[in-house]
Amino acid sequence: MSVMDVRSRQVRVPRRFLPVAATFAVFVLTFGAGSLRYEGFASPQVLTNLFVDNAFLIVLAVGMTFVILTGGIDLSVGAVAALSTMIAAATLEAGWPPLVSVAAVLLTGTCLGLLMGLVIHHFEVQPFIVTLAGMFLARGLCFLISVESVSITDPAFRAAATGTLTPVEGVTLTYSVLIALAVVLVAAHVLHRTRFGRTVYAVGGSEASARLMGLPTGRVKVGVYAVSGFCSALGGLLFSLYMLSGYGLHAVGMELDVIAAVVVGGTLLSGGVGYVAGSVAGVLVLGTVQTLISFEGTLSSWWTRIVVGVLLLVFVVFQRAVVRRAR
Amino acid sequence: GADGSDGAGDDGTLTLGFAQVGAESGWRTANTESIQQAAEEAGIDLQFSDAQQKQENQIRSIRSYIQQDVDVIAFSPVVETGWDAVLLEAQRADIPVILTDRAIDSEDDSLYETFLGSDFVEEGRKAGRWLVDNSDGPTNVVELQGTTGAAPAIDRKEGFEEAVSGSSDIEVIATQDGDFTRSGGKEVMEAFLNSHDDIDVVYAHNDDMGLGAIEAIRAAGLEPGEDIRIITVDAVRAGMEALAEGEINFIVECNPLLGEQLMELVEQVAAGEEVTKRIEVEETTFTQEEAEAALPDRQY
Amino acid sequence: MRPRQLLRHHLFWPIAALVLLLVLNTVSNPSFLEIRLQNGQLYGSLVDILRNGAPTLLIAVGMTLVIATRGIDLSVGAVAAIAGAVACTWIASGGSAATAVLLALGACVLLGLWNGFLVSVLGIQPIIATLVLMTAGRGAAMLVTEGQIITVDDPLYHQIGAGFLVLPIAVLVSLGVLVGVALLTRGTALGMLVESVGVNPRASLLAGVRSRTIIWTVYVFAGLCAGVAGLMISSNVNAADANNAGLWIEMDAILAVVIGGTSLAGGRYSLAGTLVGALVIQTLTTTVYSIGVAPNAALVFKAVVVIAVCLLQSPRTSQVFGVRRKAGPRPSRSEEVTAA
Amino acid sequence: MTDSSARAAPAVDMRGITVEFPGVRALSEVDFRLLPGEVHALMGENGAGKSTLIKALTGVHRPTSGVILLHGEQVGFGTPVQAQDAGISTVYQEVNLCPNLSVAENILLGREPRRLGAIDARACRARAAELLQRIGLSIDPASTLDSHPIAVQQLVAIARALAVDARVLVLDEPTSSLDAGEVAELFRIMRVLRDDGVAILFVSHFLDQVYEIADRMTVLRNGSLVGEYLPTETGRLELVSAMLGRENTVLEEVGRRSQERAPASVPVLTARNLGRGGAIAPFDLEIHAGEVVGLAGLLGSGRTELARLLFGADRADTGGLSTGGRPFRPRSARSMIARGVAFCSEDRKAEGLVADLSVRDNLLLALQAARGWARPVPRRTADALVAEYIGKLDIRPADPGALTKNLSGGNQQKVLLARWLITRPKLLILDEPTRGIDVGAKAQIQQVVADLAADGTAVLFVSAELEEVVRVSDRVVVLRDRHKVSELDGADATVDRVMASIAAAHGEHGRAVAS
Ligand SMILES: Nc1ncnc2c1ncn2[C@@H]1O[C@H](COP(=O)(O)OP(=O)(O)OP(=O)(O)O)[C@@H](O)[C@H]1O
Ligand SMILES: Nc1ncnc2c1ncn2[C@@H]1O[C@H](COP(=O)(O)OP(=O)(O)OP(=O)(O)O)[C@@H](O)[C@H]1O
Ligand SMILES: [Mg+2]
Ligand SMILES: [Mg+2]
Repeated sequence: MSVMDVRSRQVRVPRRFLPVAATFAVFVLTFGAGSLRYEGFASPQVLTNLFVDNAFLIVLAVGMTFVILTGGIDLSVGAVAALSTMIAAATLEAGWPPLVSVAAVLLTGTCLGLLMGLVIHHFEVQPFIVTLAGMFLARGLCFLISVESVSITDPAFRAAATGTLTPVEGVTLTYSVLIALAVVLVAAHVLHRTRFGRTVYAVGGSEASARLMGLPTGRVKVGVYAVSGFCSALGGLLFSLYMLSGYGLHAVGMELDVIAAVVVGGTLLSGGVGYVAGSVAGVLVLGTVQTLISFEGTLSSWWTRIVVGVLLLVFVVFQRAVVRRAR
Repeated sequence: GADGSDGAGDDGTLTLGFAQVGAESGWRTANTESIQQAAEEAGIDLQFSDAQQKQENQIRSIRSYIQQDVDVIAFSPVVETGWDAVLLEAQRADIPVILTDRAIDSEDDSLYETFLGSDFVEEGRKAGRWLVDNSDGPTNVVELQGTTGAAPAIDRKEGFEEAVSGSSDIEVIATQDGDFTRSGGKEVMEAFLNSHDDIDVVYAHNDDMGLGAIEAIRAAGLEPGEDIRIITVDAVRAGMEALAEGEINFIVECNPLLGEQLMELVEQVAAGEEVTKRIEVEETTFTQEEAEAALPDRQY
Repeated sequence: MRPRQLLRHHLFWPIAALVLLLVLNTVSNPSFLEIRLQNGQLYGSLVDILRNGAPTLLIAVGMTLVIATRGIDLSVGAVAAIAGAVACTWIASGGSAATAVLLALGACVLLGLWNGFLVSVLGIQPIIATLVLMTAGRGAAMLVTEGQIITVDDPLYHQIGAGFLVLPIAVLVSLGVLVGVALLTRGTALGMLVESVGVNPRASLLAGVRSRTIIWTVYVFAGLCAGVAGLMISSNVNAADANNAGLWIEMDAILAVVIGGTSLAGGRYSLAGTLVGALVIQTLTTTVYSIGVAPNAALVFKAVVVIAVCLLQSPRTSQVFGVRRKAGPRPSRSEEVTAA
Repeated sequence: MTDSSARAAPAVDMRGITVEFPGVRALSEVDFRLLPGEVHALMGENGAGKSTLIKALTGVHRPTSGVILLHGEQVGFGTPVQAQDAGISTVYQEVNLCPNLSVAENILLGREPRRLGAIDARACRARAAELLQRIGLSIDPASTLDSHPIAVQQLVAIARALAVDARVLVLDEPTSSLDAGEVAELFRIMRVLRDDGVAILFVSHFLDQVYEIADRMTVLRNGSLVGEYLPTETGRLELVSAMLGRENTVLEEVGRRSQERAPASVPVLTARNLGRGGAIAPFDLEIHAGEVVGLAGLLGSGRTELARLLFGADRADTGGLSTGGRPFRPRSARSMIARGVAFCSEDRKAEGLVADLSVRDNLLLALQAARGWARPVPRRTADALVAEYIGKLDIRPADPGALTKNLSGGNQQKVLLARWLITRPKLLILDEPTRGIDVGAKAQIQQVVADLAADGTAVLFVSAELEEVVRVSDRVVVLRDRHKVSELDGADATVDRVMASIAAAHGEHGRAVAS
């Protein structure tokens, strides 16, 4: 009787990948539907444009994934991205070398994130509030720098922004896409192949347990906000390449888009469950919605909003259904 | 997807891709309707998208118009800067671009064919000039600004300041962001009324804030238009009605009805004609008497 | 002992912040605290703060219950816009104010039912479930008004947001709802059941609590509150602005709830805290307007105040300053660890 | 007191430890010494302060006063990380693992083998499998933790504690939901470690286990040290009276209920062909009023699953239930509660207590839920009920306003039990109701069960402790491999017979393992 035979329930498809798989399925389906409905939709360039137009969102979503995995939330990402565009534009205008300017942006973003993380962890203030205050702060700082939008005229930035790659005939993509994809790969590696990443999941699963298990929960909780801050800054830089300008009202409400993308990608807001791949899929789904609407071309302003909401709903319900069926 | 819309060109109809800012005000809605109606009348195929006040959405729409290979692209830029990359793309795809309503700030003006819209600074100046002409003695002005950082807000403020700077009597004693909305205007005005008891004139960057201010003034037991004079910009219907009733004293028009002018331009540009870089929309100003006369046949 | 207890009360710092803001206003404008009675109506800055804060307070009350069940409702702003749009469009097309109000509130109940359905029946995460309505709802409101700002001129309707019964009617309504909810939830078992669902939904379900119905109900109630708030907002300016009415009010409401000491993780809630929180938020806004903080710096100012209140309120801070005992155990952190 | 302690330098020496929580002094001036190469049992009633002492040692709580010496050096851990780094490996009382992660991840969290800075997945799998093997647990290391019952989770926590070469091993009630087989396995490992010189601190409420494994015992009472004892020199009665602070306690546990079973009354609940794929094969079961039915079986035999199906906590695939002859399908927990069935889950943390609410609210929750929100239990009645059950089950602290999460494990269990007693159900399903309950209270709870049955309540009693099941039950249902294999009645229901039934050859039910 010394060896117990405790069989676990049969696992058919790895259950934890289901939400991600479901999101990818939704993406493929919508894209397919778009291709049937609209001429010119089924081109590789339209697909590539999803990445080109959403590179910054992907980077922000990666950072947000870290935070949400620990059970936190970061409402400051949009504002920090806007601040990044502003700092980049302002410093470049002041004649800083582009690299220094980039470093300044990344440093500021990371520091802001770090600061919020420290407050959240050491003072035990709810992340929602701290990052909401962080959002006010970052937006306010934008306006302190300048209330108007500032153009980026630096040749290096312009070259990076307008430069394109043509890996295949008829498909052009920007450097931003490569950066975003690199960020995704690094993030996936960090989450699954480092102790930091494992601890992120552990904290999301049960912070009290993680602490009793002797994991450095404090460091990780602060760390994810720093990661998110860094990603917001990097996303902001990509955004400033996309727009070639800095403006305090850039990326208003983007935090909600990012959260939506992450959640549509199957990550639970309660923490502990989710993958960056899911977040990427989430961004692609939301991007497809926008593309569909542009191709439709007859929607009035209000119908645009209604359709965005309804499609979001359809995705979430579909995903729920898939995940539930599999249970 | 080039062959997709060649068909559109073949049967002679033009396709116009129009990327609207959003539907943030009655003015904007009138602007949208004017464009839609004019396109229909001119027999132009309109691909319309609404960016919900987000520049990235607008850029995305323009990209998709390039993908759809429309004949002309027009848009009202959300902000002045940051259009170079996408406009370059349009240029490479040989699609002419027309700006409406708001200008862009780019060194390379070959990126667009023409800009059709109002001169916000001039609107501010008109408001200021009227005040200078119509005030004697010390005049304390409070200013209800549009959304911080928005081009009309900046320009209308600048123009107004420029025009009143000559007069030593006129002083702007407070200025605050009222977000272009009625409730914003009302709330800010309430605060002004509580902290200043010597307000003579309200200058609001749009009608809606002015209408909100009227509510606040009335609630404070004062007579809008009499005790405190009100100057606004836009001339939407509700504003004009208030003007006719004597609650507003002066409105500078900012005309949203540029659909017809736009369609003409689209046809010219598509035909490869050379057009001037800057085309101003016809705009006027209204006093109370003029408003009464104009109201019956205002379209919006 | 007494002052120390006072210092530890969870509402001490929010109230302190409120007082400080009022002092700041009074210093910059000595007539700030003045309240005069004019035609049987109270009038003054303080009354304005109350009146402008009424919609936020009302929404925050609904939000408090939603948050207590571990949920969140992002759609309240859009629902408020819909309420205003429906009512004003109805009045503008010749309907009476009373039917307009009923119609609008009916619509809001439906929207609340919808949110509740998504959350409690389909089990969609609240933030996303309500994000759907946040996006689509504003579109629906604009659909109703066709993108126009609908101006109405109905004296009865105007009463809701701008009328007075000594105090502004909007204030009376919000406070009435607050007190009503407090009495209802604390006088019956509702409050306890709501908290229990928020703390441990699974255990509550197994204990026989109708979690689904409770969750459904709080979303309907939040929708209704948002509807009334929407009527106040539109009636205050006699117009329905579908695009801007109630924009970002959900954030203010959530902020108010959290400043008041209710945790977003669900469970115990404090309606008194929500009241204080809403007042802090509104006073902050008014302060920005009236002491003329430059619009550019206004957001920074807001951030600083919010963070300061939260930091001071944090149990960790009171441990570091003031109430320090000789190297006692650190209860706050270890409290989470279930005693074994 | 003995002087054997003087021989070796203690691995852990805690002196004058006092721990205070707001309003509560959990430990006062406690001395405790743990020697290398011994198994030292920490004994005491529920709430005596055992877990608190452990948490003070491992840096979870910082003592108000007192010093801790580890191998002769003074230490003051601020966090569990530091304690762990100093070579103290701990299994805390409540399973403290991450339910969302896999078994393997839970075992290795924070100490994964790495290559080039990255976690080496293959090495992880191998290491986890090896550790599971070591405690004799054959589950898929890649399965998520929350797919396993509490007992398995407890074993995983032990496997985790064994993953490091610690010189001090702390086990806080590791055996509370294990049955004899696993306990034997655990003890075998503990002996090996002890012989290697590891100092082991062991907490258990099972006197048999303590006498079997412990070399020394320290008794706490009400947060104070009572004394140190040697099992060889101290009788059980003496130990128990040291723990309870009363002379001549009735150690005699509740005897087998002698009355004859109520003659063929209408069953309170009848299950026909009830089953759920992958959980439990279809079974028939009748429970009569005034009867205690015990469920016996090994870990993972499906006892919990059976109980959950009866309550409607999980949905059945086949069959149905009937009460009073009227058949129905269990739809939800609520519908079963309405029929007078109550269920006390084995997982009190996740499925039982509402940790952030007060003891009072927790006690009244089920009753209130049944009445609906609009009819609050009248204040006076509520106060009386709460006071009555706090007294009856001796819940400590006896403060209705205390937050449930701050109670000791055993007291939390009592709160959960009392919640259901208050509702006066017709059928009470108790899944491991005595988990983590001290000796005195265990007898008390068994008495409560007997009293309930005498009053005509039907009870379904599930426990990992076979003796207990046999003692309290009129009838024992035996489960094996998710099948109901036999029902033992009256004189047949002895520990030996039940054991035999559990151990019977697999061939006996050929269709085994339906899933
Ligand atoms: N975080 C806390 N806050 C307040 N009181 C606490 C806290 N943790 C424990 N206590 C109290 O300290 C006392 C000792 O609890 P402890 O958990 O150490 O008991 P125990 O001996 O482990 O009991 P059991 O056998 O039931 O596990 C109890 O009265 C408990 O209520
Ligand atoms: N949610 C689940 N998903 C997958 N497998 C499960 C789940 N719940 C239980 N199991 C498996 O079902 C088996 C039976 O579990 P059950 O809890 O019924 O056992 P038990 O006889 O009550 O034993 P215990 O003494 O552990 O309570 C366990 O081996 C477990 O691995
Ligand atoms: Mg304990
Ligand atoms: Mg079990």
